[in-house]
Amino acid sequence: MTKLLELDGVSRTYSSRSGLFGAPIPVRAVDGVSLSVAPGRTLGIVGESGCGKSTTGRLALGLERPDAGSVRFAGAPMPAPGTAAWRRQRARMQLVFQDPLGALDRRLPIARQIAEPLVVHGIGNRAEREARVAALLADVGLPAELGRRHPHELSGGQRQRAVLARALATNPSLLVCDEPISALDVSIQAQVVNMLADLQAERGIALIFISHDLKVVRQVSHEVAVMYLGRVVEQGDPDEIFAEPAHPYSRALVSAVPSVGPRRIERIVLKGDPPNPADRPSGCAFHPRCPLATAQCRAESPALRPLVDGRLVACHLAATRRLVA
Amino acid sequence: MFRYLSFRLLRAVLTILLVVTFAFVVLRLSGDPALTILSPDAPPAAIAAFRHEWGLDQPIWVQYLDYFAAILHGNLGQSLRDGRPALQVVAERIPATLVLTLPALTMKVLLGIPAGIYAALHRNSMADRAVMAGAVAGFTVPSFVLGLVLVLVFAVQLGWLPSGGQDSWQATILPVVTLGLGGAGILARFTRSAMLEVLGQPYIRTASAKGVPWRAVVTSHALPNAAIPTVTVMGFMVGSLIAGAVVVESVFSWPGVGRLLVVAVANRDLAVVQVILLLVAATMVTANLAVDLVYGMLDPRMRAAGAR
Amino acid sequence: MPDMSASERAAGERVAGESRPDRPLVEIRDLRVSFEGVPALRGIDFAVSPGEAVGLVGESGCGKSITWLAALGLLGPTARVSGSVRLQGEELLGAPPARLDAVRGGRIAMIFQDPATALNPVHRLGWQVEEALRLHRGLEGAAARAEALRLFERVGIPDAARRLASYPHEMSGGQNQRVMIAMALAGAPDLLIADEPTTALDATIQAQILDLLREIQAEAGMAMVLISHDLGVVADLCTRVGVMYAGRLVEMAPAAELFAEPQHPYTCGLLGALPDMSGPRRRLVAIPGSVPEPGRLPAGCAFAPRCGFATAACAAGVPELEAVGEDHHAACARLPLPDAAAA
Amino acid sequence: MSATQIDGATQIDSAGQIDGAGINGAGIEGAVVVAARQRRRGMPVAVICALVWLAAMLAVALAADSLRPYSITAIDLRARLQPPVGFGGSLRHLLGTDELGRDVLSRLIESVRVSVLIAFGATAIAATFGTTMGFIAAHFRGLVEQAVLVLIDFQASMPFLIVALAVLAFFGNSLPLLVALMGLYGWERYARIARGLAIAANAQGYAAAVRQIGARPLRIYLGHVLPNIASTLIVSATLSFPEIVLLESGLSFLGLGVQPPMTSLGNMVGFGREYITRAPWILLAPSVTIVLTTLCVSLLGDWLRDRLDPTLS
Repeated sequence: MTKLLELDGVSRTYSSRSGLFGAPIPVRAVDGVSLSVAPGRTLGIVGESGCGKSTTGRLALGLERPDAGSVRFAGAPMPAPGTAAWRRQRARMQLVFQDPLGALDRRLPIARQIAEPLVVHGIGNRAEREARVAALLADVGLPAELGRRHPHELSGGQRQRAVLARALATNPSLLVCDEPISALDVSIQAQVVNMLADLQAERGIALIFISHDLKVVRQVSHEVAVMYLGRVVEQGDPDEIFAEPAHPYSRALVSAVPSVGPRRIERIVLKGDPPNPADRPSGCAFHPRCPLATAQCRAESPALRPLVDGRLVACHLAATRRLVA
Repeated sequence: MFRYLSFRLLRAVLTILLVVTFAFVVLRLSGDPALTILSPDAPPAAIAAFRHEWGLDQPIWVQYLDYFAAILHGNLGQSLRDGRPALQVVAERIPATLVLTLPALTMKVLLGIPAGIYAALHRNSMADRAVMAGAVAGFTVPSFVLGLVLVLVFAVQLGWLPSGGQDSWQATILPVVTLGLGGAGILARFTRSAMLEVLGQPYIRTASAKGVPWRAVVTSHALPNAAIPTVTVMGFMVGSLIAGAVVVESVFSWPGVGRLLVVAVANRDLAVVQVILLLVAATMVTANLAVDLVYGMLDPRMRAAGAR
Repeated sequence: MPDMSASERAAGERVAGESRPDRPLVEIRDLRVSFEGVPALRGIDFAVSPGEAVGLVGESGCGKSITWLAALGLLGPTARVSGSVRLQGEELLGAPPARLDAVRGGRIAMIFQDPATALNPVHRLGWQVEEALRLHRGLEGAAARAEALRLFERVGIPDAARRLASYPHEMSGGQNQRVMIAMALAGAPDLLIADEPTTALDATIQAQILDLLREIQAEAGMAMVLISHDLGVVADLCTRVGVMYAGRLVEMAPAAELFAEPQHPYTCGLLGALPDMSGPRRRLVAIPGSVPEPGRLPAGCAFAPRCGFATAACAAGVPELEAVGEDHHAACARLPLPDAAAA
Repeated sequence: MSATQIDGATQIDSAGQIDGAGINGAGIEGAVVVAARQRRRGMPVAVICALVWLAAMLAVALAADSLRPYSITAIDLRARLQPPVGFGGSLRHLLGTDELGRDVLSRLIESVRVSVLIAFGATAIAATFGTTMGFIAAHFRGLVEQAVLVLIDFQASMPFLIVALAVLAFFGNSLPLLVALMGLYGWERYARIARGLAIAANAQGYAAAVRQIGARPLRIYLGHVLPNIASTLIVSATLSFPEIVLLESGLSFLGLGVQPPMTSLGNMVGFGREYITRAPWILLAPSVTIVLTTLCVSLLGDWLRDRLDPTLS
């Protein structure tokens, strides 16, 4: 299957400094990540705060430029942010934020905001745009009269639908959803998840779904990447990864999901906090918290290698452990 | 902490540099000193000679460096009025100003901070409203109006206190009260809002939830946090000790730095104005550094920000 | 109860084995709270027995946190509170401040959602724990210091001796939450209220904190109320669970029973809306509509407009909690539901 | 100051993956109270009075020429130092006359016009300049931002009256200079607000959303950010407006602001001071006007702040 978006070994380093004269500390937010997504498919990215999943999303959208590696969209390299070509390309890829209220301009009625991408990209005349907005509102299941309201007059779920309608206005082929449901109430999350699935089925959009909620990622993804400290540590089919995680970190993450139903994986409680990206441990970044770490793990950073079943794992012990399991 | 302080010190130097540059630029922009001093119809040869003597024919950056060097040597020019060094003219006036501003500062702090705290703790009560009304009056009534009204009542009508001059300690009462009342209002208002902000923080609820009696919640949990923003305002007040009484000194004909400044501005006595400007900047910068030090003591997060 | 860890089982057996005491530890009767005329809590009856772990779940604004803040007198002056909250028979609502101070942190301790802002930024962590020790156990100086160190070690803070001198901003969220727990334990309380203790934390840290809470609750034999919007978190830790909606308790049952056989349509809906972690993927069953705003509640049952089972009768009156099984109560006019299991 | 240090360090995953921190807990109580407040829309009596007074001042400023009974320079030496009506004066001069027999009411009306115009002009300049600087800092970040921050620091740390006096000493006095000078007053507050809010909106908010739609910076800042922060800026303006009035009247009182034959409120107080014992009305009329005006704008500002923007302290 041809890929719509390909990230090839992308890295992004921020230099964090304290004040004007503090010494700059390089922080590797994303470190050599290769991912791809095909039309009509969903790539889920999971991990804890500071693991670089949001930055990966921004790199995928071309909102930031990688310091190393390349991002290709529909076969072509990503133009530099802020250029005319970059702005034109926005019509083909869109971002959905975590906080729908923050992402909407609270002073403009919903319909005008949904129409804004059309205005920015000079699509259609006034009447055509109005018709398109009406169609978009219907697509995301919002009554037409809601278009006249302002964001604060809508409920959380309705707002996220409006944000989705705006993202879909230019018929993008890629949608990056960064924690799209974590600001919503439990009973509303399912509505949005279902709608995303429906929209993808109808329009064949490629989705990158970034979330810390493993249950939801499993629900929506065709492929999933687990990130830890800027790197992908495990990548593959969500059912396989969540049923039998190969990387000790994925295993701990999966086992930590609070669940109402029966638990399939015995609970593993990791020691310590996720380390500061500015102070990366040597070797495998996970080794200080890993219950299985060996001398090799402390010295040598594992590469992402395929296992027999096709999934990729970055762990020195994964291959042997699979045999044991 | 060391990094933090050296960073602040650098900023302080930068501020002084900016002030000096500002004075230089304004001085050069305000007209050719040769023409100003010699009068425009002086003979061209005299003007050229003057320019050469004062280095005005040099490139602008050389002039700037010279200017700087002169300031570093304490050479700040002569007062137009009597030809004495401007620095000396200004320095003579400082004690008179401090006689007003120091008691006024004490009054602001002793009156403003407790009133602000009390108002915050009794939000929406009559006392709160009274304090807030006083505070609003404190900064909406200009000091010259307040001063004149006080003169009208206590000097003219009642005849209890002198309306000006500096022959007795009684003469300081009206100017000090004028300065103190306005500042106390501002401080009360600021303290109140800082206190209200802190009282709304989750850690106050935590303290109550662990059974800390309300009085102790206020004294050992809320006050140390509310002190942090209040210190900034106090720093500004300390920084204006030298020139904070421009208007009030004029109202009461008080021979301090402020009155000197007004007269110097009216006479375009540039050297004196410059000295006062630098002096004020230096006091402000020192006060701000002191504030930073106090910050470091009050707020552990600040120490970390510098140490990182 | 098919899926419990050893410690959970132990806790469960202990509660069962001790034979439910006649008198509950805390008993809340018809607790109502309103802010400037807008009701936030509309009559809650709730009891906690000694040593048991109760969960309270619900969405934002349902009143689950306000219940306990009101019970301990921690709401601001804008709140109007009525009803009754009894701690082993002693009325807490309207109790004198000195009495409340002794109860808060001493008999009933509370930990909050965001540990970073719940700790005082200008005081050392050790000082903050020692303050509680001084207030409730009368410990001073070296004794307090030693006890604080013991508590820090108990809650698993690495390098505890040095951490006593740290400030909150020098610690991670998980470590700060451990400090909050140490502070709560300082008064040796009979009841710990944990208000969304893991919501602001990462998944692996959440697991650590939940484990710690479970351990400590079992070890100290104290009762615990776990407030959370996450059904999974509550299922993990609690033996009994209450579900709240729009300022009322709509269902209350033993945890296993609640999750296996929910009775109230809202509970059914919440469970249906959760994706599974294993098994085949199914389309989620979403609850239509959204949570009503506190000031604009519908007449009658507040859930009726979103409820698939609602009839005209549901808008007529607010249903009361009624027994639908042993120790299982639900507030729904349509019980038993025509086809509850299907929902 | 500390803001620079903080946002330098928090760039990584600014998305804030904190799991629904805003949904539960302490926010609820606030939300309920806000909901309750929104239902009670009403204006306190004091604010209505303030609005009426301010409207009157504005009307006086605009229609000064037709309201004024006498020319401000009309000297009537036979009617010097006449008291106002009610204190032994005549109806010819409602507020009495000054030492040259000029009508105090007429001079007051003209003074209101001058003072109000200066304050309005200066506020507009400060708001425009400050907001632009704030946006520039927020858009370019890096060194540009640091430079703006140093300027903000400088402006905030020097007592403005001293700087203004220095400028007047060097440049002499003229009305355009005075307005421009007053226009520098308080620009740093607008710059701070504009920078802070624009950075927030850029980080994870509506501005970021519009940017990734493909909008140009001008559209983002003028079409979205400015309207969204306008209420905060307006509140800030109402809070600094009275300060400008006070500053101008202070300068004029010292004889260094508005120069005769023009007249302003501070100017009138300054000249009236000589006659404080014999004719206090010359100084009391403009004093009362200043106090009432600054008081009313402050009241209005406080009320607006509570209504529109409780975050502004």
